[in-house]
Amino acid sequence: MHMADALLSPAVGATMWAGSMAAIGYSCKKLKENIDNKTIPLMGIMGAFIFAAQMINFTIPGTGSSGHIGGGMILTVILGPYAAFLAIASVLMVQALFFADGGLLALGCNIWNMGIFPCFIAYPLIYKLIAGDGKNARRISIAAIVSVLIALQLGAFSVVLETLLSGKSELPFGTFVLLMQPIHLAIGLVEGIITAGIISYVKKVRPEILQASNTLRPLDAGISIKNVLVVLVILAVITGGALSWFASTHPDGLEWSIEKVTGKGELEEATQGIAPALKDIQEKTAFLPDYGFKPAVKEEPKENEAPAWPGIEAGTSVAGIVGGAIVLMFILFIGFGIRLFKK
Amino acid sequence: MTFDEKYYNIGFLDQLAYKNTFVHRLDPRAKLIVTLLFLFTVVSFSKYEIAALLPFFLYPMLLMTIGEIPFMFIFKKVVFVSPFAVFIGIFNPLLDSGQVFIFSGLTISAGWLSFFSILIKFTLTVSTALLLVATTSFPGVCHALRQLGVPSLFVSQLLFLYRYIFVLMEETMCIVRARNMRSYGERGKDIRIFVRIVGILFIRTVERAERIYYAMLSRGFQGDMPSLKRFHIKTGDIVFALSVAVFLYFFRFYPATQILGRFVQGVFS
Amino acid sequence: MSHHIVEFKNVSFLYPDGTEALRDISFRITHGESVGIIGANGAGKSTLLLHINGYLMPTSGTVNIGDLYLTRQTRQEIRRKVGVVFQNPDDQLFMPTVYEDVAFGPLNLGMDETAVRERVEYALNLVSGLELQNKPPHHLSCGQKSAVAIASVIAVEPDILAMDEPAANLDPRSRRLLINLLKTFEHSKIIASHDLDLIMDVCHRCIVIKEGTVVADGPVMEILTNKKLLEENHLELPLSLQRR
Amino acid sequence: MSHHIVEFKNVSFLYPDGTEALRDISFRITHGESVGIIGANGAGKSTLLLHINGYLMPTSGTVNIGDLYLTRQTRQEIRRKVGVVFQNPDDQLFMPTVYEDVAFGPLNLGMDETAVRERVEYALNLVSGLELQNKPPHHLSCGQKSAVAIASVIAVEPDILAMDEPAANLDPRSRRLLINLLKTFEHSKIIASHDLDLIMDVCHRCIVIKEGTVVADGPVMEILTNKKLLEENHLELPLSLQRR
Ligand SMILES: Nc1ncnc2c1ncn2[C@@H]1O[C@H](COP(=O)(O)OP(=O)(O)OP(=O)(O)O)[C@@H](O)[C@H]1O
Ligand SMILES: Nc1ncnc2c1ncn2[C@@H]1O[C@H](COP(=O)(O)OP(=O)(O)OP(=O)(O)O)[C@@H](O)[C@H]1O
Ligand SMILES: [Mg+2]
Ligand SMILES: [Mg+2]
Repeated sequence: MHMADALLSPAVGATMWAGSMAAIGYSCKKLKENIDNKTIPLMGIMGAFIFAAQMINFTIPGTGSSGHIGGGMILTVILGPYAAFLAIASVLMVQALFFADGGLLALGCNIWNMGIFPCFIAYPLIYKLIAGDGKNARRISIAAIVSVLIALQLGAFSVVLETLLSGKSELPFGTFVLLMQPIHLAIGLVEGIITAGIISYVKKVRPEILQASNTLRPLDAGISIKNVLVVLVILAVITGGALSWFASTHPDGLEWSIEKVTGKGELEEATQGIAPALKDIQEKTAFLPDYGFKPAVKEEPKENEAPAWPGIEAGTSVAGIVGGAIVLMFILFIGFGIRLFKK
Repeated sequence: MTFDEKYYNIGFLDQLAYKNTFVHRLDPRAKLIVTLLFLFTVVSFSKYEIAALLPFFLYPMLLMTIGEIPFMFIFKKVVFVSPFAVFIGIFNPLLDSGQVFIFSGLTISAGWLSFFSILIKFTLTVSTALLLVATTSFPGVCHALRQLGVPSLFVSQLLFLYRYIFVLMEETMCIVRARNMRSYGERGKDIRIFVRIVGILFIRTVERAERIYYAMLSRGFQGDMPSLKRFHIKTGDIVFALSVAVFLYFFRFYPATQILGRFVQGVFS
Repeated sequence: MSHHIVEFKNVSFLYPDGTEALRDISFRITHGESVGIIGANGAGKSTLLLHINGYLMPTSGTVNIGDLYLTRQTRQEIRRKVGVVFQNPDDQLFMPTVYEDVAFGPLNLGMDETAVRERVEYALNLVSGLELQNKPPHHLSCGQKSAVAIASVIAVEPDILAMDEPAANLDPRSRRLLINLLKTFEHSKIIASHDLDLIMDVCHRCIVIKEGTVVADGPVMEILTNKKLLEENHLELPLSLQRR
Repeated sequence: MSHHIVEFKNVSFLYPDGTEALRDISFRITHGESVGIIGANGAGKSTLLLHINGYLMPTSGTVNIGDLYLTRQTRQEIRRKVGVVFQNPDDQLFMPTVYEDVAFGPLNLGMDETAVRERVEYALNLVSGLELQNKPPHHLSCGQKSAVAIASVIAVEPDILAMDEPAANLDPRSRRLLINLLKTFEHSKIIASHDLDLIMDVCHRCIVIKEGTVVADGPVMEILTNKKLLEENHLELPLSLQRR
């Protein structure tokens, strides 16, 4: 479910970075308020644990294919939302750097999608609600499964939104949602069952670990549902506001400035290309009309779009190919040159 | 990839970071900022752009050669993580069928253009991110983050994460080996055993965290991780950062590839 | 009985990160032999053991177990013939109870419940661990864990037993029990250890490894009394041969 | 010099799950002594060491380090006096590079950067690990890790050094180097180990623990040659005293 740099526009990337960084800062501040000195090493090492656990594969029942876990919910249940959020953010960062999972720019999105939802939404709003005081094993299992499911659904939906807002992919909103949500329903079910299994195992073998996280750390108790909702609403407003500002004034983030410099704007035609009849629907359904989410409705024959594509004239593209080839050869040449020179 | 392969892979990348070349010696802050700038510049190109992206390969290429990072290693990693981008991108040619003339007789659909653009951006961003750790080391990146104002609590636990990834992965690798050895095929890999293994790992991790905490206490830990001021910005770092910035600016706003192409065409016709 | 043979021919192994852990290793262990593998830290002992049951595949050279060449196709079969006990028993006991852990291998071999029960009881009995069967592994002492780890490997009735540092962290009594246990097995045995006294007690033959190559191979007493050879390999005389 | 004294008086300790790990333990170690703690697996050695610098607080009884009684208030101070090296060096090297790790203690003592550098270099030099300083711990060998772990404790200049199983997993040469290193310290030393030969080489006095109580306490040679006592405690003669 990792978002990738290449699918992102700078605007979306930057906004999500800002949002995630703010959440990290806020969590650090909250954690500092009543920190137990043990927490710092514990967070780091738990992060490493999740990282290692994600690398073990298992056979998904009924399918024969193999999967691995995300582990966000386990961390949250053990460490409490703030510490867990930081640990998840760290894991994602290590993955971005060492495995290039997603990438650095998409890191903001990934932290948001896989950290915020389990820690600050699914945990306080769902897990805590269902699990109650954490004494009833059955309730804990149900809580784990449901909360993981919901966190993953939200995360997947968020990926869809980010991708579409970035406008690099042509996938229509509806199709994309239909692709992502059911897949993550299945993933979430498996992950939820695993999470429940691990929590109940820990509860059986070392109950004091779970108790510690239930009672000793006031962090869990400290999160009130009201606060969560307020923060969420604020964040949503800020994010939405920032995104729509970017999207409306700057067709593709920095692109507006290119238009000025090079004079080749490229996006107007996207809106023109869609038949006027559809334009109406589109303006009603898409919240960022400028971006022209291509509606899933496809009665419109494709040929209509073709002439509306004046983007690159023939001469330019040939020059591009020739120039590109030369540039690449030049770069390769430099690479080999330095290598030879060094030997 | 099997567990072993993943483990060795990350270990290798980590080893590279401890080389001693010009690139490795640059200040981590400079490299981090430059990398972020680079990424922003690359993704800021329009979705149909291809030619103008190509000059940007110069930056990873230089890092790789001067930093003595094996090309094939980075290349393989890039290929390995590509599926998601390819999966999403491949819909472009199917859905965006506007035609683009290349030259007379040859047209391709705009979707293909944007698909290739995604692939190029993907290669550029992923390889640069990998090269950042490969030439800076993870602790280096962490220290840079701290100096750039990321809360030290976050950075401290990030450093713990880095330190114990290798320890825990090795431990996990042993358990996975033990499982696989007595599994005789797929039988032993079902989900219940997975849950058990993760459960055991979890408990051992908590116990380990406890021991580590003891070790920290025994050396006077009182809640704040001490940090050494290790990096001083040198002229070399500033020159590096500025020249990359100029490079990025130039190729971002000046269609150099097109112009070069036109020029060459002109010479030949 | 050619099927109990372990033969390495010019085996080299590179870890993907470039570490050359084995270089051109050749040796042949025949049926019923018990062989000690010794060498400095990082000499390649553990890496070698991981080849014996195909966990790692040689980068070049061939490994021959019984009548099978080690390939991706044969390695499942080879794993049935070779049981490997790792250094840390904690890494090996991952099922909820001792019984289930020992039964894990036989069950995966597709045996039925009664046959499995027999196997488990036989194996646990051998290490005198029958009364532990319902305990969860994390409540066992170090020595008991080692014993169970061995039982869980014996339960699949391997023809060849390979062990990596079997006595680390055991108190002297448990170590002695382990030595006696090992002596009673009639399997082919390959034991990697820094505990030269244990090697001397259990093995008849000894292979010295240095930086991934075999530097000596011969009767255990000959090698473990060769002071010069030992010192070159970061080893020293077995403590019981060091007179005070 | 009363400040190097370690005194346990009727110390008992119960783990939260009810395990009675120490029962009524009393002993007194004076300045400059080097004491071995031996006993079966699970006898309570590690638990005892954890009391010496106050990670665990006795359930009843008193622990006296130098002129301080161990309480929640004094334990920070006591930790400066007592350096503990645990069994697994990986649990102790928690910083990203060797240098930072060894500097961790001195920095926490509030020393300035130049003084810290001096300390670190002194300590690393002592264990001949100076050239490792920029490496991350996971690139070190077993023996190197042990050495650095010791350096990081020495850098705080403790009056008393306590070690739990310092030589496990080391090859004989690294073990020998460690023994020589330990012999050169003039600190008070307390070493818990199953390696009786190491205890015999390094310590002058030996305390035998059984099920959480002291069953013998005396000169090392007296205890380590008392076959009956040793056997009752799951131990045996040091290997170098076992003639073949
Ligand atoms: N996962 C790994 N990745 C890269 N190199 C490795 C890995 N495991 C071991 N090595 C290297 O391979 C060499 C052989 O290691 P191996 O573990 O086989 O040694 P060993 O003889 O078992 O040592 P020890 O006595 O410490 O157990 C060493 O140089 C080691 O650093
Ligand atoms: N965290 C814990 N909770 C409960 N019981 C424990 C805990 N740690 C140790 N014990 C028990 O306390 C007793 C003493 O354990 P300890 O670790 O001190 O033994 P030891 O002498 O160090 O053994 P070894 O030689 O195996 O290291 C044992 O019975 C052990 O099972
Ligand atoms: Mg080994
Ligand atoms: Mg112990």
